[in-house]
Amino acid sequence: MANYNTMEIMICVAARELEDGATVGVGTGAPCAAAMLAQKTHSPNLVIMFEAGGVSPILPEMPISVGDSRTFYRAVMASSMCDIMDTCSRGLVDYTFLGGAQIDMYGNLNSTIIGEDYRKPKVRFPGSGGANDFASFCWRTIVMTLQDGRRFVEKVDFITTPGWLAGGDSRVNSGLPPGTGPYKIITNMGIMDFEPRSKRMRAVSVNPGYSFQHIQDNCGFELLQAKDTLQTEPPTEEELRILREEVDPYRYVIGR
Amino acid sequence: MANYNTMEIMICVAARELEDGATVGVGTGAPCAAAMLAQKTHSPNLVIMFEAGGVSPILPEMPISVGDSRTFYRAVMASSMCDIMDTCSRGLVDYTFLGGAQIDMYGNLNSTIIGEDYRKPKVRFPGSGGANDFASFCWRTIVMTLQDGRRFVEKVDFITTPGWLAGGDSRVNSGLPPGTGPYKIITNMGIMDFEPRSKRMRAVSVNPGYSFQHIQDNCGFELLQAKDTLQTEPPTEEELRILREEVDPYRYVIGR
Amino acid sequence: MRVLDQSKGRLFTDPDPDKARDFFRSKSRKMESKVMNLSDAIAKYVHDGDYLAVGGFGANRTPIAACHEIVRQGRKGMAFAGKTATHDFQILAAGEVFDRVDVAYIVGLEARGLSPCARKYMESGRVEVCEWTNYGLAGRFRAASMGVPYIPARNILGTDTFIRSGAKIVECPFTGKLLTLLPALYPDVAVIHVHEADVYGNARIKGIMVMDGELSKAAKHLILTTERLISNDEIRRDPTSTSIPYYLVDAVCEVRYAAYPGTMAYEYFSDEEHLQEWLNVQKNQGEFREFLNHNIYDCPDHYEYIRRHGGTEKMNQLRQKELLLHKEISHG
Amino acid sequence: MRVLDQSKGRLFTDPDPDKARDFFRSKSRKMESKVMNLSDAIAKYVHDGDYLAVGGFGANRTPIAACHEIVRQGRKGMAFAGKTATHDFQILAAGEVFDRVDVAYIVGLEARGLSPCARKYMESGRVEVCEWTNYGLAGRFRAASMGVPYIPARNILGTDTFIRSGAKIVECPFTGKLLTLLPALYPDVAVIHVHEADVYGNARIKGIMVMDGELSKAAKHLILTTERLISNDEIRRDPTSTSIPYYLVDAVCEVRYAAYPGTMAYEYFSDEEHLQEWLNVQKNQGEFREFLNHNIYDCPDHYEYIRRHGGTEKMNQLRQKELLLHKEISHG
Repeated sequence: MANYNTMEIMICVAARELEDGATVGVGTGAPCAAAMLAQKTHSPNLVIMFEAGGVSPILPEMPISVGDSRTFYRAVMASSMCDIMDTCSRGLVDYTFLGGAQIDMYGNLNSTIIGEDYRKPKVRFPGSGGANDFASFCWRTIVMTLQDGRRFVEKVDFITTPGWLAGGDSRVNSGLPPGTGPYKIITNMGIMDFEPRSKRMRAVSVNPGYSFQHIQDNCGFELLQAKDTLQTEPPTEEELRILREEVDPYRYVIGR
Repeated sequence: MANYNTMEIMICVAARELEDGATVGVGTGAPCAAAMLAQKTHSPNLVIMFEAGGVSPILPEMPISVGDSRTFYRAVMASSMCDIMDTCSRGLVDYTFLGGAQIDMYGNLNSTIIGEDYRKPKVRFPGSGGANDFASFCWRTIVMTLQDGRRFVEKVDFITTPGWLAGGDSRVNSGLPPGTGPYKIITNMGIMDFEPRSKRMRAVSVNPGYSFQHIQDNCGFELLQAKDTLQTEPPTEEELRILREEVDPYRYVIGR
Repeated sequence: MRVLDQSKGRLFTDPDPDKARDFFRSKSRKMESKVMNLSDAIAKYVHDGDYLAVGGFGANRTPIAACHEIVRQGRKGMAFAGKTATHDFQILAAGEVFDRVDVAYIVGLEARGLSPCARKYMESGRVEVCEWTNYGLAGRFRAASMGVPYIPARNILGTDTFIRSGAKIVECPFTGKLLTLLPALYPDVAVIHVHEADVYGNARIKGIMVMDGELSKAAKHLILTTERLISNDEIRRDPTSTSIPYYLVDAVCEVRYAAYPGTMAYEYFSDEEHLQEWLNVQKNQGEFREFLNHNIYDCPDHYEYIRRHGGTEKMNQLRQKELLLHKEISHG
Repeated sequence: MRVLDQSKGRLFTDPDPDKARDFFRSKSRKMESKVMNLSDAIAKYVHDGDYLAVGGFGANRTPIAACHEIVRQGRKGMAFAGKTATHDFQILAAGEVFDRVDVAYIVGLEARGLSPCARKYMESGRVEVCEWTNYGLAGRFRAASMGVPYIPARNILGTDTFIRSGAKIVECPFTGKLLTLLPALYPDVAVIHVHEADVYGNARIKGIMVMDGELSKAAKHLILTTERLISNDEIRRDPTSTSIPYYLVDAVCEVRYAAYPGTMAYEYFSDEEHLQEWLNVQKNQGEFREFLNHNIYDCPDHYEYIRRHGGTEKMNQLRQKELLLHKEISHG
């Protein structure tokens, strides 16, 4: 079995979720690496969109910013934020990848503040950026994050970005477009989805070297477990080669 | 005194209303000729905008269409209808010139239908085009039309484009932006404005060769008369020379 | 935020963004060649009863070749977006293609006059009308392009245009002001003529966009006619110049002079004599029928139409006129 | 159309389009030279207490020179549009220029990390915050650009982001769906960095526009910094390429490398080492003060700032990197 690190397996697993011909709104870092890897493996027609306006570039290297010039290098269009987000709002964008400082059992994300006093927060994080917009509009939200009890919390301090909100039908009742919502959570230990009725987070696949219990031990709330929990296929030699040599040769994302 | 025809005096009179540095939304034909004449006489910095997207072109000849390529020939920007109309809506456009099949004493314009059965009209006209938009947003609407009792009617069959609506405060009460409204009506016989309180049409200037009574005789409703009705200055030799030689050398608008 | 006034016009399309989202979800995003001939594209994407919109403004960058083909194929019962529809409108009216029209500007050809056949059809009582304005229809496309059921505006207030529209008037919850709400318009199909496109549908428009940016996004299906195909490499060389991205596009048809007898900026000026012929011949029903046969029904395609109107030599003259070279030539 | 939910955030600007119209009515539309030096432009159009927005995205095409000048001139009590504000945000935070922020994205520099000084300032309780998203702020500028008090959207529903925003939730009168209403945001002043502008302010941006189209129209006053002045003749040669028309613009300042140490597409790539220096030096208060003196307070202008960071030679290296020439060179 190939050697790989935490970030490498997350990127490889995420890339597999992106089928050929899909559209994906991505940020920089791991999401962008996953999309690039998918393009170079099974999804040559994957369409990458950046919220600042870049559409389907031929990425010469990992962008540093969602709006840097790499994001529209030999793109089919250099557009605008309104154009990209309108396109998401119209229902043309299939996937988005997000992260966050905290996530709860319904996939709600916090990237705004830690602390109880909103006016004087203990920690101020960047805020939504385009995350709330992407998660509201794109059909399927995939979250990539490290499995950690301080990230997977019972209740996020602030819902920056909507998951399934309070579960059940609460998301669609809030007015968010029907058919959207968190789809998969990809961590270093496994893959979670959401139980269709309650919308509670559920482990569906366990990464090599981990068990369901490992995941539960690093999760601040009770996880559901799918009936037939799978073993995640480890990254293949080919995936790792492309990731290391073509996608991220300077190891900006996968680390040194 | 110079010889001139009906169209020539209307264009010359209209041109004088446009002060230097103003913005004006124009259609083709007489409005465009008036704006071009103003540019070539007293208002070199007059900014001409066409609703289809042309901004401040150097018009090589009279456009045939509001959207033809002359309307953005050596323009500072080739834009879009939303951009131009948004600019009007934001309050950046001072004047617009309009016409219509019918006009009433409050300056309401009909360019939609003649007849009582809307579903099967006696005559179908083009409709608003951009007229309703311009008249709603631009600060001052100037109407150029022939003085004719069948055009100046007690009640228009259809209010396509808002004037002062039912007079008084009815325009601003309808929600249209305060400060906008019909400003002057320029005909072959004279110039009308609107009495500030009632918003009824009022003759303020009589063209050479006509009297107030001529105007009233060719108007289907009772006209107010300003206390000191003026005599319209006839077109100067210089205005006519520029109009005939530079603005409309092929006499598309001023006729043969 | 109460609804204060209700119009009487009927909406010919559903402004529900979720129904549109369901459609767009299933629309292919693959970057694959969409090149086909125009008659196949019209056959495939323009159906009886559909809501149709075309790009351009007046007789400028208007997809005239597509309008001819729609009439030639005998489409009926369509709804049409009459957004400063001029020569396109009289062609479609001559074919009695539509029976519902959202009107901003119809039946006229701007300074050229009014179309007798279009007026007669509109005065027949056989066409259902909903009244708007140019900005009103642009706003409806814009709402659709944004994936929202409406956008607010401040036009058509106080007028019969409002009463015969499908808009609503509400009080703004932020300011208390009265606002018009323009409902989203998602056409079933739109045809836009562009200067350049690659085989996937990435397209460039030069000069004014009119409302084609909004329309290209609002339309469920989009047919492009293009003066010329260019390489994807050329598109990628200058992504700033792309006006329409490929994922909005269903068909790409290379049709040179597709806006003739109208104007295509930087390419050719309108053929004013032929447009006058169009208007004049309508005065006589028999002659008009013959004229339509000659120019549309018996004319296999746009190449033949161009050939019947002077071919390359005439197109060169119109190009000279567009580029103002005729002035230099006559002065030279 | 009832208001169903009310947020708790405060609007820092008035969304009333008629107040904005009154302002725009009096704004000059004359096409006259607006060229001035940057420090005069900031002195004239950026005042204590004003609402400020800057163009670009992250550290890309962001008017860094203007941010330095605003800090150098000691502006205070401003409101700021935190629309993926990264390096611009930490500069303005270091100067404690603002005390009210509309937040979409602040305190971070994307993949580069978080700014200690910006976080500290935001955690001090001295800055009033209203929460939005990138599209939310873009929508607010768009509403302003359209001259309407709000536009509807379907984001921020159901979240604390909504609760801490200044938006409202209503029921759509056409569809019954819940919609977010984003109130218009008219900044008192905006600064946008462009590739080319003429002396009147007709400007070209190459590559992505981000939300600068909407912002340029929403702002009451607009300062352009430009990589280079070009002739009005060149602007008129290609009106399709104009991104910002002159009548929106109050000042045109030719400032080469004005986005440094950020990226200017097609011109120069970001100076990642200097940006890391910015982040690292903030760990030590004394060093940071000295660093700010060296780079901003004691630095007369952007030319000197560029000189202190390698001057033309460094700029050439960053140009090579932007154009990916460094790869060809290293492989050559």
